Formats: sequence, structure tokens, C-alpha cells
Amino acid sequence: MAKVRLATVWLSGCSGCHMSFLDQDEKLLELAGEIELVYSPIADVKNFPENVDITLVEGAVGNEEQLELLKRIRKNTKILVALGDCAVNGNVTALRNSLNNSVEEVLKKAYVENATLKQNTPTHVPRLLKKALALNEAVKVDFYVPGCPPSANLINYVLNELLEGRTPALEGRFKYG
Amino acid sequence: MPDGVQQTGLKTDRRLTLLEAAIKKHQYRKDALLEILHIAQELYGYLDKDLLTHISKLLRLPPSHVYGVATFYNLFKLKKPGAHVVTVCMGTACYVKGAEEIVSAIERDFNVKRGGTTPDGKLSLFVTRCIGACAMAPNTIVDGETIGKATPDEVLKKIRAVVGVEKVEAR
Amino acid sequence: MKPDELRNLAQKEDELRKSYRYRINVCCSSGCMPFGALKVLSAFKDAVKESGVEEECYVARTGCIGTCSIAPAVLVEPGDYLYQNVTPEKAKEIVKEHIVNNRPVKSMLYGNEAYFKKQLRIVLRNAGKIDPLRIEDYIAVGGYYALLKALTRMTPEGVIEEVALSGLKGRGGAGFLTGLKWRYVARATGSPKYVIANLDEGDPGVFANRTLAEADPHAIIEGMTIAAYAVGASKGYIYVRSEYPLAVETLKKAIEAAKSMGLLGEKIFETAFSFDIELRLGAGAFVAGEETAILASIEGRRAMPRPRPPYPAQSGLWGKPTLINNVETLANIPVILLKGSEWFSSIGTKNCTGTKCFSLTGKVNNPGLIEVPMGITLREVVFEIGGGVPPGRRFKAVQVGGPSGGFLPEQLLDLPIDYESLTKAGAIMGSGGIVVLDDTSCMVDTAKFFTEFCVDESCGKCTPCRAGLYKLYKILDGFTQGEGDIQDLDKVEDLCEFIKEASLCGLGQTAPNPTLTTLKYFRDEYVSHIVEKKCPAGKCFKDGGGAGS
Amino acid sequence: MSKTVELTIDGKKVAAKEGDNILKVARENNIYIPALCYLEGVSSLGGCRVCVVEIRGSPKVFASCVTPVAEGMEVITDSERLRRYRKWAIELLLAERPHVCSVCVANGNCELQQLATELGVDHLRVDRKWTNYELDLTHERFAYDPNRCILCTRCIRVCDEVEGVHAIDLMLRGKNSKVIFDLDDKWGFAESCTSCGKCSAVCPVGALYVKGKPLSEVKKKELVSFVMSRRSEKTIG
Repeated sequence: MAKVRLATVWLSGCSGCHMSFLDQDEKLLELAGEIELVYSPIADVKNFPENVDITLVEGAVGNEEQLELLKRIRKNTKILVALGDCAVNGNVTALRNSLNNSVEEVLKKAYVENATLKQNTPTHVPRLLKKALALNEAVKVDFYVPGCPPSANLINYVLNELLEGRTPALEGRFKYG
Repeated sequence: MPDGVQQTGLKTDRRLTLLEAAIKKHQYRKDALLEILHIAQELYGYLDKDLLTHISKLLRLPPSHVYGVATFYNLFKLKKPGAHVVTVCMGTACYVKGAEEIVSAIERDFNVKRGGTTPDGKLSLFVTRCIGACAMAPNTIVDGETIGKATPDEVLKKIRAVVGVEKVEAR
Repeated sequence: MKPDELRNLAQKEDELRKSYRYRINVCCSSGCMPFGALKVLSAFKDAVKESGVEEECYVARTGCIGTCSIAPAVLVEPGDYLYQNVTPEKAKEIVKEHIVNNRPVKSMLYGNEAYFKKQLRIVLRNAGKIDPLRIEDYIAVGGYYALLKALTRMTPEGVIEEVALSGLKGRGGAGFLTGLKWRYVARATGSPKYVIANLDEGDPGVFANRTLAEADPHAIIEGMTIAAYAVGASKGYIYVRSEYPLAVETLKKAIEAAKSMGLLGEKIFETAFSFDIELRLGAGAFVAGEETAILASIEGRRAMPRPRPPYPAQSGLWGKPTLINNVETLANIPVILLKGSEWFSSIGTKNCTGTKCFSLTGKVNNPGLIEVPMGITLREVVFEIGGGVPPGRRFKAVQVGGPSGGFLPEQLLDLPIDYESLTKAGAIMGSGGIVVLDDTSCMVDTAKFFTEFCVDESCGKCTPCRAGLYKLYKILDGFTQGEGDIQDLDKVEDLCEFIKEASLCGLGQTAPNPTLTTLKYFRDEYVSHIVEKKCPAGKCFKDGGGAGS
Repeated sequence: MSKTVELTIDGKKVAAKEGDNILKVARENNIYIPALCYLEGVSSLGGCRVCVVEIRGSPKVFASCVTPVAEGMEVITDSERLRRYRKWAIELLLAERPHVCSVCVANGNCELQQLATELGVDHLRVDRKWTNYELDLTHERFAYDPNRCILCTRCIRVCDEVEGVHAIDLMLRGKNSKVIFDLDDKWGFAESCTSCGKCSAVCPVGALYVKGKPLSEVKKKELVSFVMSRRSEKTIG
């Protein structure tokens, strides 16, 4: 039987969810028998591949490049999973949405007010979106795994359920924050 | 005034005398709060914090209660309104017949948001829910005068005539 | 006042009325006032004086005649000649031709007989025909006789029985049997008891109650006093929107007049019954019309509804038994007592007796205040009384029941107007607004407008109404700007169900109606916005995006 | 003496004091109904609508905290519909203001967070509102972050009914409602406040809190019972 093609993606987040993914420790070895990791920050693959079965996405959508990528992910993925609070609801990444002129204020704060050298906002990088988005504000999401980060056990549970073709039951299992 | 009531920042003047007389007439009853707020607004034009503090002391009501009531009801104004007041009716009939276009036109030409006052304090723009002249919709009230079946241009013309400015440029 | 004094006064006034050959009724209600009604009134007075016909012709300042589209309107009796868009100049000519030369000015008459043909005026029996500021006018047409009858010849239980037999239902919207409500209050223990007349008509586009108060305030006061006698109350409040200055002024003067004549106060008609009425002003909160919120507001608090039970009948104002009736309900009472419950219940349908006042507005040729027997069809109201939509336009929908009433399409126009049928179709009787929409109205935009109204008016106490309605508004707003996808419609329906079922009071429970009915009857318009990014009526997508029609 | 009535909750027969609400009776009988704005010892609000239940014979749902028990009543505390409604209630509260658990003092001690877990609100179907109310740190011991407030009014009720002060109330209405001290004054300058701390003790989320301490150290639950015992002393005394 062909292995399940799994991808993990890191958008605007702290990578904590990926750390938690790695914290599955020896269970990763069990998973390895069933999956093929086709795209991930921990695997050196440049372009998001086609025909992906499951993609775990960490982080909110913060800039135009990420939005593009997410749309491609959606197109190429059967099951899209929002991994962690940033992907689920914006979390810390989206705190900037509370500022009135979100983008300008954030950039000014980071690159002008708090900078000691070269006080100007970067221009040769992807433009920030007006608001940081939770994944489901941009594309259809199939499953959600909240947590900051979600525990390794929870990630493992969800992956196993999906591999078994079942719908993970989240009630009582997760915790925001 | 009952004993123990401290004066607040309010000036002792005719308005205050009238207000206190009205409160006395209502026998300092707590349930008369809405009536008192109506009277206070009529006398002062709007309800500032000193005024509300004074009312709360006279009626022996917690300040938070008085503030809660004064802000709950739309008609009570907590900020000083402009010298001229334009109110656009946003009742169903007026909405269906284009009141929104009138409001947008005023907002655009006079640089004022609904519910707000121009920076120079000359003009306040309010929207209201149904003044009851639905058959003459859309209706706009400019300083108390109702203009029925009005187009945005007619309303703007009228406001310019009353306020005496052509346009307020956006800053 | 003694019973005889009422009879004598009525007789005297009647004779005085009859001594005039003509009576000119100038409508000075809120609908006509902004268009110069007072100037017309004084023009008539001057013209009558100048023409030397003062002895023959009486000029009266009256309330609403009902034809708001021809403001200012003037009614000349006898013969009920209705003049339209009268100006001071026209007034002169009317006096010269109609009064002096006895030749009605045909060119100025409102020639629309269909507007009145299907109407039946019980509540508005005196509207436009008496001077609301003269209590003598009201007494001349039989006013306060019902109160006299109740106090001197009926027991409180007898009054309740008569009202119960009439089948009268509350006109404030919910349609609860009035007689039953009175009985609950009458049987409740606790003293004193209160009566509240609800005139907090905050619905945009609804002005029936206000018009009633402006045109015939004593009908409300009399009905209220009878209700007080029936339930054993000694104090009453009329809660009126302060946005209705003319109604407030008229009621204030009417209460004073009734007091000075002894029709309110101690020992009315020399019986043991005493009753006093106080006016309470709202301050701009639609939700204050809800019956537990009105209690909070009269007690000087934020008008936040509370859960029932306890019902106001058991625990109302300051925890005392309280009867809350809409003013239209109360204005029916005197007629029911004078003409009898049998007469009343012969009007309308079996389950829904009497008449209902509606403000007919929107894209209709003859907007105005109408009163029709229950059971009349919407088609009759829109096309016969209302004269249909403006020329060249196509009827699209009619909304019944104010901001939280549903929208009904063409195929439901033969629905009879009664509480049950309307509720079944997703509309409500509400407080009596009928808004007609034609093909220039976008149903998505209209649903958004009413949702926004309810968002603004939500008191904020419960989650579904406070947070749910706002999110509903945001979603609808998104649709009008080309956002959203087709699956969102299921989400909208699910959210609406939650708001409708789980909200604390009637505001939240009915607020999703416009959305739900437009989704049900005009789903294609939503699909068009979401899928094709097009607004069939050409209203939406103003800021770029897909173009309209 | 008040009468006793018999009713069933989820098929279990229970006896209750007439006039008590369903939620209180259920809790006394160890039947769990999720609830949020409810606080034993103060008046019920019936606002959050999380505690909705069904009553056999009625198509409606009822907020159990404000629905009195009645003889022969059959209460149903769990159904597909109730779960759907409760989920909406929590979801809408989470979306109403920027609740970010990971940076909240109440993380791990928050009733809203706990209910989201329990009811499986693992994502939001509606856009979040990112309010930007100013954080009030003017009081020397307490802090108030309106961005985390869920308008349950527990603080208002406890301040009014237990402390007897009524320093707190709501201003504005609807979606703009905000919990305020005095005339929307900064907490540190609100003259009515007695700094008793009851409001922060009963806050189910991280809106009102004791400065410098994570809530886990404040042991909120114990404080609540402390507040309530004080109340009963007061009533008896």
C-alpha cells in the first residue's frame, strides 16, 4: 500500500507547533511507517508538491506570499488541518489586528521605533496583509487542532484518526492557549 | 438641596436652580432618573460628567448607574452638539427611498461622520429612526425644519445656506 | 364630574357642532405639520373671517386624516370632501368656492375612493374629525360614555367578561387575548396595581400609535381608565417615545383636561374609583417597547428585558401586578363597551376579531395610515388601498410587522392578515408596519438594513442577540460586497436559528425574520450576489467589484 | 415555609424548593449543565445562554438559570440541538473580542476556555472582532482589560448585591456595551470602589484580575466561596 503523503507548513507562527509535532518522539517512528513527508520546514523541499493527502499548517496568514502558498496548499491537498491557535484563530500573530492602522503601525513599531540601525521599513519582502488571518478566513479548512502549542499527544491522536479514516473527536481533548 | 450633598464643578446659575427644583418636584425619587436627564439635557444641551455626578448625588444613585442609563438611551447626548444640527431620517420608508445617499453626501461634503460634529463645531450630523413623515420620504431635518422628498443635492444646498460654508475639506 | 354633567356637556357640544353648516378639518399631525399645515390652518381661519362666514363654518385643528401622501390634507364636512396638498392660497379658494358658493373645488380634491373603500375605522373613528386638544370635541362624539357605563353600570368582572367575549387581542404584536391578560392582573395579589399604556413605537416606518395619540388622545385615556377599573389599578403610566413631541404634547394636554374635568383623579363620576395617569418619556431605545424593558425604563433603569416568568401581571412595576397594553388595544375598549362584544366580534375573522391599524409605506402609490378589518388580504392592502407600486415598476415583496417582520413575495399576497397566518409565513403582526418593495430594492441589502437596525437596538444582555446579530450583519454586509461563498448560506440559517430560539426577548427572537424570509423566498438574489457577484437590483457592490444591473 | 416540588432532570427524579431555578437544582443533584454568567449567591442574569435546556412539551429552549422549577416538569439537559446552541454561544463570545488564551492571565483558569474545550468549539465560523480598548492599570492592586470581558455582569452583580456598593455597571448597549467603574472612570480614580476585590474574584475570564499574579495562584474557586460565605453571614447577621 502506498504511504500517505503528509506535508507540514510553517506560516506566521513561532514554530512551537512544529516543536510539539517533533515531541511525538518515538511515536514519530510509528508514523514514519505509514507516511511520506513530502513538504516541511524540516525537509528541504522548495515547492509545495501536488497530490498531498494531509497538510498540517502552523501559523496565521500574515503576508501575500503566505496567502498565495495557502491557496496552492488547498488546491493540492485533500485534508487541510489548521495546527495550533495561530492557524485556528489568529492568536498572537493576529494581535496586531487590534491596532487601528494595523500594517503601518506594526512596521513602524518594529523597524523604526525599536530599531537602532537603519530605521526604515523593509520593502523587498512580501507585503503584509491588512489583517492577519486565521486559515479559515482565507480557505476551507477540514480539521482544527487548537493549542499554543497543541500537545504532542493531541497531534498524534488527530494524525492517527485521520490515517485510520476516522473523524477526530476534539471535545474535551484540546485547550486553547 | 438635601444635607451632605457636595457641589460639583457646576456653576450655580439659573439652569442649576431649575434643575434642582425639578429634582425636588420629583421628590428625589430614584425612578425619576430618566425624567431628570431629559430636563437636564433640555437645560444644558448635553450631559457632561459634572452634571451627571451632580444628578447622581442628588438622587442618591451610584454614578455608574446614572452613567449606564445616560449612555443606554440614544437621545441623551454626552458631548456638546454642533451649532447646527442636521438629522436624516433612516426609517424604513426613507431608507427605501434613498436616505443613505443623503447621509453619505453630507458626510462627504462636510467631513463629518454620522453621530459626530465637524471639527469647527459648526455642524452635527445625526441619523434617527423614523420621524413619522414616511409618506414624504426621504426626510431630512435641518435645524428643526423638515425637508421632505429631498434629493441629496437639495439637502446639501440647504445645509450650505444654513451653516454658511461651502464644503469642509477632508484633512 | 357627575354623570349628568357629562350628558349635558355632550348635548351642548353636539348642538354647537350642528349650528355650523360646514366644518373644515385641517390635519395637523406629524405627517402634515412639516409641510405647512399650521399655515394652512390659519389661512382657513383668516379666509373664513374675511368672507364673513364665521357663524356657518367651523375651522378645526385635527389629527391625522390618514392620507399622508397628500399632505397637508383637509377634510370638509358634511360630505367628507378631502382636499389634497392644500396651501394657504388654495385655502382661500376653498373657502370662497366650497363654503361661500357651495361649490366644492373638484380640481383640488383627492379623487382616490379606493383608498378608503376597504378600510374600516374603529380605532381611528375620531381621527381627523375632532380637535384632539378639545376634550369637549371628544365628549361630543360620545367620549367618556363607555367609562361612565363601566363605572356606574358594570362590575370590574363584567367589564373583563365583555372584553374577553369580544375576542380582542393585544395590538402590540404578540396577539395575546386582552381579556385574559386583564383577568390575570385582576386576580393577582398585591397592591397597588398599575396600568401601562405602551406607546414606544420605535419601529422604523411605523407611525400608527403616534398618529392615534395625536388624533384622539382621549380614546387612549378612556380605554386605560376602564382597564384600570377592571383590574383594580389606581395608577397608570403612558410610556411614550420622546421622539414624538407632538404626541407627547397632545397627551399631556389631554391628561390635564381630563383631570380638570374630573374624568381622572379622585372618585370619578362620584364612584369609589380613583385613577391617575402620568406620562413617562422614553429616550431612544427600541427595546424599551418590550414589556419587561418598559418596566425597567419607567423605574429609571436601563431598558433591559428580563426573563419571564414572573410575568408583569404578577410582578411588574416595583414588583406589583401590572397591566401593559398597547395604546391601540386600549383605544378599542370604549367602543367595545358601548357597542358590545357581539358587534366587535362580528368584525374580522373568527379567531382574529376587530381591525388593525397599519402604516403603509415604501414603494406604494398611496402611502398613509390605514385601518382595515382583520382577515383582509395583503393583496387588497397593497394593490387596492395602496394603489400598487409606482408606474413602470414591478412589485417584489411586502414586509409586515416592523423591523423584525418577514418579507413575503407575490405568491403569498392572498394571505389574510391575522396573527396566525402571518406568523406561519414567517412574518409577524408586530406593531403594524407594512412596507412595500419593488424591483429597485435588493433583498439582501434590505435584510442587511433591518439586521443593522436590530444590532443598534439590541440591549446587549444576551449573547445571541448582542453578538449573534452583529455577526449576522457582518456576513450579510459581506454578501453585498461580493464576499462569502454559497456554503455560508447554511451557516447563516444555522446562526439565525440560534438567535431566534435562544434569545432572551422578542427583539432577538424575531430579528432574524427578515434574513430567514428573504433566504426562503428570494434565495436566488443571495446566490446571485455570492456566485455571480451581481446585484439584480443594482444596489450593491458600490465600491468596485462586480457591477450591478 | 416554601413548598417542595418534584420534577425530573434527564429522567432522574428530584425534589426541589419551589421558586428555585433549574440550574441550581440540577447542581444540587450532581447533574451537570454548562453555564457561564451564572453565579450562585447573586441574582441570575440569563444572559450567556450557555445553560439552555429543553422542557418536554415545549418547542422552546430555556435558560436554566432563570427558569423556575415546576411540579412534574421534565427537563432535558443534553441534546443535539442544545449542544449546537451552546457551541454558538461560546463561539460568538470568543469572536466578540480578541480572546487570546496564550497571553491571558486566566489561561488555564478560564471558564470560557474550559467551556470551549468541553463543547468542542475548536474553531470559529464567524470573523473575530479585534477590539482595542485601553488596558486599565490605574488601580494599585487590580487591573481591567475590557478586551477580555464577556459581559457576563458577574462583577456588577457581586459589587451591587454582595458588597453593596454598585461601583460597576454597563455603559452603552448592544455590541458596544462595556463594563465601567463610576462614570467610565479609570479604576484607580473611581471613588465608589472599596477595593474589596470581589469583582476580580468572580470574573470567569481574565478581564478583571489581581495585578502581578497568575490566576492559578489566586485560587479563584476558593475566593468565590469566600465571597459567598461572607454573603450568607451578612444575610444572617
